[in-house]
Amino acid sequence: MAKQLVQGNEACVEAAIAAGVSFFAGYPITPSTEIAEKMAEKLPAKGKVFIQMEDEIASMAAIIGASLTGAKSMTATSGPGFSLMQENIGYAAMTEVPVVVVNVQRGGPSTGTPTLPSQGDMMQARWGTHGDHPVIALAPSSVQETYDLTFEAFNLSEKYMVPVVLLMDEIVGHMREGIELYKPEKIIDRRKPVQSPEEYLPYQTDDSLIPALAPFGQGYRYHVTGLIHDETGFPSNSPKVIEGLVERINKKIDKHADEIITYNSFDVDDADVVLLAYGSPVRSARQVQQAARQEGLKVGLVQMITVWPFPHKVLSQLYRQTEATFIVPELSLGQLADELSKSVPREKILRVNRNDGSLITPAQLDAVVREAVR
Amino acid sequence: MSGRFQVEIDPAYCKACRLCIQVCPKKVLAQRADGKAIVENPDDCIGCQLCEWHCPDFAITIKGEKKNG
Amino acid sequence: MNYKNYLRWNKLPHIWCPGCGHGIVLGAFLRAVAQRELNKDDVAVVSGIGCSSRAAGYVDFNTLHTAHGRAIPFATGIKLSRPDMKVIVLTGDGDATAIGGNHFIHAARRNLDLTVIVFNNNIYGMTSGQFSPMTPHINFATTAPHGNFDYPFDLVELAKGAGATYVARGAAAYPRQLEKAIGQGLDHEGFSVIEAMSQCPTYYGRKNKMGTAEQMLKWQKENATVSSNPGEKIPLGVFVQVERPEYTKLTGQFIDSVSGGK
Amino acid sequence: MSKHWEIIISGSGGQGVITAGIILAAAALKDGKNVIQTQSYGPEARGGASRCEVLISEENLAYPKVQQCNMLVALTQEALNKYSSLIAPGGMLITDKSIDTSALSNDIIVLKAPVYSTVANIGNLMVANILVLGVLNSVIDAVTGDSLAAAVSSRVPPSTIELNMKALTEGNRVGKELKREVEIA
Repeated sequence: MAKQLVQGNEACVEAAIAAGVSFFAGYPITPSTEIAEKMAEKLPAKGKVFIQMEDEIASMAAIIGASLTGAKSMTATSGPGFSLMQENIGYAAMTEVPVVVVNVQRGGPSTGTPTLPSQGDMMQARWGTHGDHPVIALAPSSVQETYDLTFEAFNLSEKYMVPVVLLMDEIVGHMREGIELYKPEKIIDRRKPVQSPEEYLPYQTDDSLIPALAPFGQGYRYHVTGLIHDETGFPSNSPKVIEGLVERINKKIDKHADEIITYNSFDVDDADVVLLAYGSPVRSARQVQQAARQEGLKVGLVQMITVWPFPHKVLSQLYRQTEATFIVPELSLGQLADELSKSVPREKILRVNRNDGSLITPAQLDAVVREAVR
Repeated sequence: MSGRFQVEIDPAYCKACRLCIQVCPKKVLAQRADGKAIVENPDDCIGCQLCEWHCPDFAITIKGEKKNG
Repeated sequence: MNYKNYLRWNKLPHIWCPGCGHGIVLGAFLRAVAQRELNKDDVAVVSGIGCSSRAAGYVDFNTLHTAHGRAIPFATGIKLSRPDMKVIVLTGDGDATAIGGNHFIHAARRNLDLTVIVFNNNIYGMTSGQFSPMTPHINFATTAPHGNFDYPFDLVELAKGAGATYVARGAAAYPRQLEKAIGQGLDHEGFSVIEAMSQCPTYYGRKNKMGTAEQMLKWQKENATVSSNPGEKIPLGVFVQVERPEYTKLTGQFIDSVSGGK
Repeated sequence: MSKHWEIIISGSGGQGVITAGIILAAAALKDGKNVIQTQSYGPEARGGASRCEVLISEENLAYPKVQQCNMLVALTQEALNKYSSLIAPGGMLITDKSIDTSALSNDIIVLKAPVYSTVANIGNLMVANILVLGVLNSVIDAVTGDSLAAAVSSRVPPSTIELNMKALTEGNRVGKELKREVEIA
């Protein structure tokens, strides 16, 4: 298949359409706006719905509403808009409604630097909404990966009945590369209820811990609430129900973490130094890592594709195996490095942070790598 | 029952707010000792349904030939 | 069908206080639904947060109890995905006009076919009596202990100004009129708003020395009127009923024109 | 010529430098090269100095930004002043004849083309971006002429294809002359 020159944000749109998105609600915000623009252009031509809402809160709400009718739904935003979406991301997590939320990260806090990249939303993607809640977040480092992971985001969302965040950044969103716009091999649709409407309990689950929510308007009438609810969907204050629900919605992800988590590793088995990155810094890391290996330096790279759930198991195992020094380049003051310190001793982690709106350069990273291998 | 209408009050749902007693134009209803509504003069019911419509708790049903559905 | 068959009886009695007007409004709504013999499976009821929004749990439809102020955008997603469904929003004065004010005006502007019933008890009941954007000027609330110096919204004027194509006001004290107003809203194709005056004896009534539920209902009866010459009284009735292309219809036509009917 | 190009095309907002960069990238992709195009966003794109980066390589490209710029195109004095420091030693500059390049260091190859006078002859200043693309590619041969022509015709508004193709042809001609001059020198 001939490669086409596609911008990251456009690749996200193309993949979403190929994955079967039928509802997009959004609000324009740099640097994610091209996603809304392309959706506005392309969805109606496919017979699907695009709506520009009054704000990001409404956009999140609308995609949850649409998803409850069975539609594959998504929105796209950036920092300040992602902040506004947190309320209803929590609602989707609590009510187990699948949605895809694209966050093309820009510099913050607040309105920050609209046109410049950042990775300052990593923790927000995990803990932005209140309460103990599940979430899956994926991060592409190239335009092709943006295409691939947009499918994956829909698939994971439908499979686990959870909001999935596609954590892009301005660099990945705005750059153009040659990519293959292939048809996805595997499209996952949410489970359908096996019981009759009379016997149906929307939040009853089997060993998978994943509920089968019937689309609204198909004969299964039930209640959905953001309050703690029992299997029937109705609110409950029973300590047992509270504990059971909060544990289950989190455990349904934890239990399947090994299936969910994906990463790429390069030359790590004998590494003295392991670079750990996600998103656009992977590009710098890969250049440095390859150059170092050519020189015979034992440098490896782990590219996280799944940011949440965090691959602690993989990384702690890698640390035990190699006792390597971990170097963490990131476009924030250390959100990734801090999380890593749960599985790798703090003193074995070197941080390479950049928050001036520029991508970490290979030269900047190379200097730290050389210092570490010396 | 001698009246054309039967007033049924389900005490399990009545919250003793007295609105039905107030709106009844024929003083069909009264209060029990515990405050809940009871039917005191069933024969006087004219089937206007004001008590039913004003009952916030769906505790009252007027049966019989109704003026409205 | 008997309107009471639309209730989820296993969820009753409801959480509303004795004498609360919300049950009266809910009854009027269900009678309007029953008259139209709406199929339960074809109806979605969406609510926000607050006393009024608990109503969604008591009615036997596809029901969605959402976040504070957000019922309308959730309903927007449902309606646009399933234009064939009847989508009804049950909300309160605070839910619809404070935190949800932005969503309210934009849905009205689009003329999306939603029926929005605003249970107006002039106060935040669920959180025990703070003033809302519909608490009258110099009324009392827990967050207005010296009197509320904010000026309130007139919901009818707000809805009208924002472009709602059906706007009505009813009151718990006039349940038959309220039922008709809601019914016409259900029949109307477009964004329909029905303000339903409802008494809150526990908080609003107590804070403002309005007396018991009975006295509050009596006040409503005396101070609101269905007359076309209301004078100083609060007018009840239908204030806007106009035809304007409805949003899901427009969306559908637009999609057909762009996609060639694919 | 080097097989690894790190190109910056700069000018003032609205001159179409980003379009030019995208066209170059598309042509390179058509030739089977690895390519990355990035650009400056925001207020810059609405006036002031605007820039577009294109990396073209036979090798895999990891880092997506220019590190050692070996070709800067500057369509305005302001753009030159802003970005000339990015040119790596031995790198090239293509700019208009009217632009003052006296401040540049000696290890930069400076090519001054009659960009604006030529587009004035074509009759439309809007096609300076495509003309300079022709100049650029004739000098460095980063992409094949066929691919470049195809990319131009598929990425400009249909009503302007003829005009733009003319600009490209003129640019190619100007570029070839420039290249000859450099090689003679």
